[in-house]
Amino acid sequence: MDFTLGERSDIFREEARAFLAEAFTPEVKETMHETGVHHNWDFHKALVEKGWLAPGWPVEYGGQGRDPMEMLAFSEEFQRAGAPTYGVGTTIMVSSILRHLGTEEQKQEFLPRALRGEIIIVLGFTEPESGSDVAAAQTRAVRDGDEWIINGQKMFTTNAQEGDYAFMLTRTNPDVPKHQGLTTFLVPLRQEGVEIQAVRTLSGERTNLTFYNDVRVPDAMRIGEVDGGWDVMTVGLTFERSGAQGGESIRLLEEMEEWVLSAHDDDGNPRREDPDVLARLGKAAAENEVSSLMGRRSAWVHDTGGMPGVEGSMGKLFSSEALTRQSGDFVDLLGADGIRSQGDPSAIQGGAADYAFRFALGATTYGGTSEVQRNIIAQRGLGLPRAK
Amino acid sequence: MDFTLGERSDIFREEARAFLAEAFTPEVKETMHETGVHHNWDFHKALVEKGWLAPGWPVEYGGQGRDPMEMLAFSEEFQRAGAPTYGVGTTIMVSSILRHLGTEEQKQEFLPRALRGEIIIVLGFTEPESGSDVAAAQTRAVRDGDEWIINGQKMFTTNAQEGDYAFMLTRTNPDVPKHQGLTTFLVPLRQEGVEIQAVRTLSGERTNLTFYNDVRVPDAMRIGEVDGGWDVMTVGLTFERSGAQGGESIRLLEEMEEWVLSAHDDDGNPRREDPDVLARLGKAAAENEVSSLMGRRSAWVHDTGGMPGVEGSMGKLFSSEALTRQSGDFVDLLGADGIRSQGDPSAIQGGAADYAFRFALGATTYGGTSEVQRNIIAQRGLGLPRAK
Amino acid sequence: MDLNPTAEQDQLIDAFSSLYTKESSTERVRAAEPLGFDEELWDHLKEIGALEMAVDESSGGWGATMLDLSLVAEQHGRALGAAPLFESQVALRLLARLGEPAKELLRASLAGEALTTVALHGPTNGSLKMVPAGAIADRVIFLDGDKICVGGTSQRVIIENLGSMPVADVSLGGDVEVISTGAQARDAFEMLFDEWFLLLANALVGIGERSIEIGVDYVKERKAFGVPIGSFQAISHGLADAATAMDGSKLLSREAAWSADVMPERTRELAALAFGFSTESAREASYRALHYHGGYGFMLEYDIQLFFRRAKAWPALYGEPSKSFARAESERLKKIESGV
Amino acid sequence: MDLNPTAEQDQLIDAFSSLYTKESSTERVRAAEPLGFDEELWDHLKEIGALEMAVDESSGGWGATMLDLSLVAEQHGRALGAAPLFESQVALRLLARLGEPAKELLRASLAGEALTTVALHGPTNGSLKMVPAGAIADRVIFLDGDKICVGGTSQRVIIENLGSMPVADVSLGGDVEVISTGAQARDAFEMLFDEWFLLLANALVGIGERSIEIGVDYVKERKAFGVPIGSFQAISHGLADAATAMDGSKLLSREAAWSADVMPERTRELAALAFGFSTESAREASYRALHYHGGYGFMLEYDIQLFFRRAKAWPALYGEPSKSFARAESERLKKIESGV
Repeated sequence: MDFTLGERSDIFREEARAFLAEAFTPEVKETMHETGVHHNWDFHKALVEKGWLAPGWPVEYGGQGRDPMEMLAFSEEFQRAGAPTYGVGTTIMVSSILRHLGTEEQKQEFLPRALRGEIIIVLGFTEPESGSDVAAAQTRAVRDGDEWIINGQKMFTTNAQEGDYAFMLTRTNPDVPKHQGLTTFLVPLRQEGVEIQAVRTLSGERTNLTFYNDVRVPDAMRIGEVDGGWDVMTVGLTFERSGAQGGESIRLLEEMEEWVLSAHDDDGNPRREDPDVLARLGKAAAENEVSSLMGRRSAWVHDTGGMPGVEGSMGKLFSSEALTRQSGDFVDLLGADGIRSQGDPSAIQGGAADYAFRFALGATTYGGTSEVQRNIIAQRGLGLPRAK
Repeated sequence: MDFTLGERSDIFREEARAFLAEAFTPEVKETMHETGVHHNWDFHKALVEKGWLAPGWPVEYGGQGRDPMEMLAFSEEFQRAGAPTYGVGTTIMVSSILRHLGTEEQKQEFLPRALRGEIIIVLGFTEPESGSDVAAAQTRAVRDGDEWIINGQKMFTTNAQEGDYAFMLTRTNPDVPKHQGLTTFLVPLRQEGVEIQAVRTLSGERTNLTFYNDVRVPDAMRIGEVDGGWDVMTVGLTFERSGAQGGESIRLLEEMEEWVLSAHDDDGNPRREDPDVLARLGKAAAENEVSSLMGRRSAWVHDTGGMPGVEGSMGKLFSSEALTRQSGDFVDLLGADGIRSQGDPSAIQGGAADYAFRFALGATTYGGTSEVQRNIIAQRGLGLPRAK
Repeated sequence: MDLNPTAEQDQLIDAFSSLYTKESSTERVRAAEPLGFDEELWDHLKEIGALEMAVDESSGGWGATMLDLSLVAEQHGRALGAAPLFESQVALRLLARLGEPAKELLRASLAGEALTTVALHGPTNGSLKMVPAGAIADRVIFLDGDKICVGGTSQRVIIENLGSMPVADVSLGGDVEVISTGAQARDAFEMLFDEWFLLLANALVGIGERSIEIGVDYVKERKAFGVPIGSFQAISHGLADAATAMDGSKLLSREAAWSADVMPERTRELAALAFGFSTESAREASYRALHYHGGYGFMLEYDIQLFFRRAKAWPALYGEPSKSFARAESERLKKIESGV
Repeated sequence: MDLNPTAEQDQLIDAFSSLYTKESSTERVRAAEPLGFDEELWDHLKEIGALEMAVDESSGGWGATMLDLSLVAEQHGRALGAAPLFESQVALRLLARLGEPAKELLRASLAGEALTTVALHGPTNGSLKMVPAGAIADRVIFLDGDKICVGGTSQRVIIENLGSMPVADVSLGGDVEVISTGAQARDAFEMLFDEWFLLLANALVGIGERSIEIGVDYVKERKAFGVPIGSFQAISHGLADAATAMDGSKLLSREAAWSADVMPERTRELAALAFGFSTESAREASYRALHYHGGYGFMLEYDIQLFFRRAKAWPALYGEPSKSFARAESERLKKIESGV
């Protein structure tokens, strides 16, 4: 048994840290906070220069052939820093799907542009009426010669305002069971008929509601077979689970530990001498170590040729629920000061607890709710029968 | 709005307290603890002398015509004392069913004997293969002229070893939907073919597994219609929910409060000055007040002509889950001393926390598991749709 | 025992409920953010007598009971009222208790000439932190050791906060006046806490119950896998637990308020218990309801987040629930020792 | 990174697993109650080298790593082994660390002439409370201020306890001997706690995982309303959460044990974290599994209660989980301050 990630990973981690120290500038952070957009073109360009949009990809596709352990170290550092990687994340995820399921023409057209940082691809799975039940998508695509005409709405199309394409799940056959009538497309966003409406989240992030009115897409932009969209999604949803877990929690605990070292209670006693305070921070430390180990385990499963399905669900469930618990507890621990908002100059440690408390509400939902993860763990992990 | 139970209840409560101080002797407690039997004939006789087996019943049936508020005060005191009332409880519950659904002959034969304390009636609903799904009972009753022949097993037939009759749910028609083929009987226990096997619980209580092999019961002992047993059960299960809630929790907190007043931690500091200790006891106090109010509210609903269905489920769910939480927390709070068993001379406050911790495991199950209560609250209380 | 409001109490509830329906819709609550003060609502509240009701006739009011005030508080909570109702009411009652030295401030506060609030934490380094309604009040009452003082609020910093409440840090200037000292002052201020707990506890009942209603409505409508999501036990059981806790909160908070008028010897304990319990229950209820909204719960656009933020932030102005549970337990132990 | 045991580790696991299967069935565990000592099992454990493995060759053993000991501990936990394995092992390792003054006791303990255990709490009023294995040990090592002492156990009172473990309160007599003092003694004893945490944490992983297996098997078989109860989310989601936490416990407890051999600078923190986390997880796992047994979970006859009681009682010998979390956090803060 060995819990180290190996020397190559350690070296790559150091490189990632050095990069972040330089490229993830206070200005980038400030812009992220102000706009709520977790994509930054300056930062993106800096990544491109390093060849780091997809360092895990083979060199011939524009990657660096990094192994899963190196990628884990890389991803841990980016998560821990809270760097703006939503845009690159969805772009590379869709590119991975293209690499595995796209036509030769699609690969040649999109992969080099994506890897050069010229295009951003966003996700168009969720709809106003379908979230966890993603296969219930109703956005229609109707064939018209060599083209398809798309009508519908997508929800949580994060970074649509920055994006060039949306990887979109559509219904092409409403007369068959829901999983059998779906088709996926790469839909150009900068065209007539696409409307993007900003949506704000509780933690200040910007996402979008996107509308598609008679949007035309050439059949060449179809990914996978007609009515074979669910197979594409199955691959896609697997890529969605990242290895690294719990970056937000790690940052939060670092802030709290910095706070406790100099904090005093109303009677002037150092908070760090209060066993209750220590126990609450310590419990978070245990949870964070577990989240981190779960992320590493997924990477290791992947590295050894497996598919971290149940393991990925456990990591996602555990780390997001832990963040929910911890952030609520730390807001409490700070007493009346805990509710000073991130952004208010008086906020303790920049309002880290308040921010995490808000952010956690999304963490237990996106990428599959906690309830969906529990279903997966119960059925695939424990072999329990599916509910009727 | 008025939260008092009224003067009559206050007076009756005082009488109940005086009675308990006298009749619930250390010897009775000791016997209860040693045998695990929550029925005591001496105590039972003392109750009979007071006319208190069913003080809420009309005078003509042997009761005292006490109103629900008086009965609540009475039941609160008995619960709080932890008096051995399982036997009288089931006897009177079944007697209530007889009073409402029995034939005139049945009433005349059983009610006076029950109210004079001459017979104990126990419950025979649950079976080895059916618990929460009580209508799935498989114990067979087959007609044979004026008699029925019963074969099967019942589980958790508490006090069967003291009892004269079991109020039993049997299957009389296996060929119809399960709720439509049930019939209830009053089965004499002291006869050939009835076998009683003691079963011990985690908190030291004795209950029984009972076996019925070709047991004969006259048709005159049938309660309700043939195949109409579910109607009888519906009435029966409603009676099963008692008004008073949380007696065990109240006793536990009293013990913990007595403890904390003189306890010191390893460094010699009084535990009562530790805010964490105070907060944990205080939270239990809040929960106990809520349990008690929920019990009172059920009695009030009953008193004002309603049926406390959802309210009863809430009280049962809340008080049993609160006991589970509190007892686990108090065992922890006592540190290494918390695991000294009830009965060990060194145990703190007689091992109250250890006992409650074990007892709680049954509390969240008997009379309908917490899961069943949540279903009732969700569907009947909140109007949520039933799962498919 | 009678858990139904009396006819008079029903009238009172109806009157305020109508007012809140008109003047405190969630649109209005949103419009008042981030400061959290809706002056029009406040004017209506004053007009209907929300200040006068807090003190009795000898003090110029019309002497509602704590239970009456608490029933109104529940409506205020349900509507997330953006007005300094509770701080004003407890301040007025404190001033009334202090008698002569507080007479002029009581008059001015009651007349609406001075918006008077209270600080829940004593001064540290010459400053009162996180004063509720401090961002809009003219005067703030606070306890400094064993002195009850009143100060101005001109040197204040408005604090943006999770609950979008009009909170400020107030630096004390030269205009601080002592209006009571010694044991009397401490006792009077302790009672102020009891009363603030009662109002908050009942307001949290309103928040939690409304949250459950919103959540239940949502999960009955929202479908996934072909059925309303409320039919999944993963959701229905969470709501059942939350509804049970809110039901308990309501019973406990009303009993605590009732006790203030009928058996005040139990009020210190019950008020603190109710405050702690309602805080935990309302937070859980609003969290459950929000979470079951899926991604929509995380969007500013849906109302549930307003309830969720307020449920967390409002009681935090005092401190975490364990603090009030400890206060209640101290009170219980005192009684056990004195053999009451 | 490699989360699979090595071939040697697999052999070790298999060897002990076979032993426990034969010598620590739940029938045997029950037969050893209430004292909680199965002498035959203990003889087999000694025979297979469970004592020798704890210390290295220079001390007369065969020097297994902490990770090896922990993998065995997991099997011991799964089987609810009724033998003083951990106390003996950590006692031996402590004696080995202390060198010359402890040499004779180390020899005697290793040879099985003296069953030597450790006290987790220093003496109060001349008595050591709740000494694990105190009911069967000949000698007990304890820390008194900054002195490590050894005493006899003749004046002991066996304590009936929730976990049916061989625990005793031991009154110290005239035969107490000091074997180490000062900073060295304190450090050595701190390391004893680290090691006991590691073994317990991994044993709790065994208990929790076995509990889940028992629970899952039960809910797959048991039917209600015509379907296996494991198909209800009210049950399957509780088990999913518990299995997730146990999975985390296992990763964390193994990492902590691994660190002792490879990066000891992290062990104090990780051991305490693993102990606290495994305690909470194993308690929840065994509780869920027991509760989903319905009424049967409450009966002595079903095995799940054995796991439930041990999961609660075993770590309680030290104290509640918050105590070890606080210990870990102190260690973290020390490192932050020293800039490590």
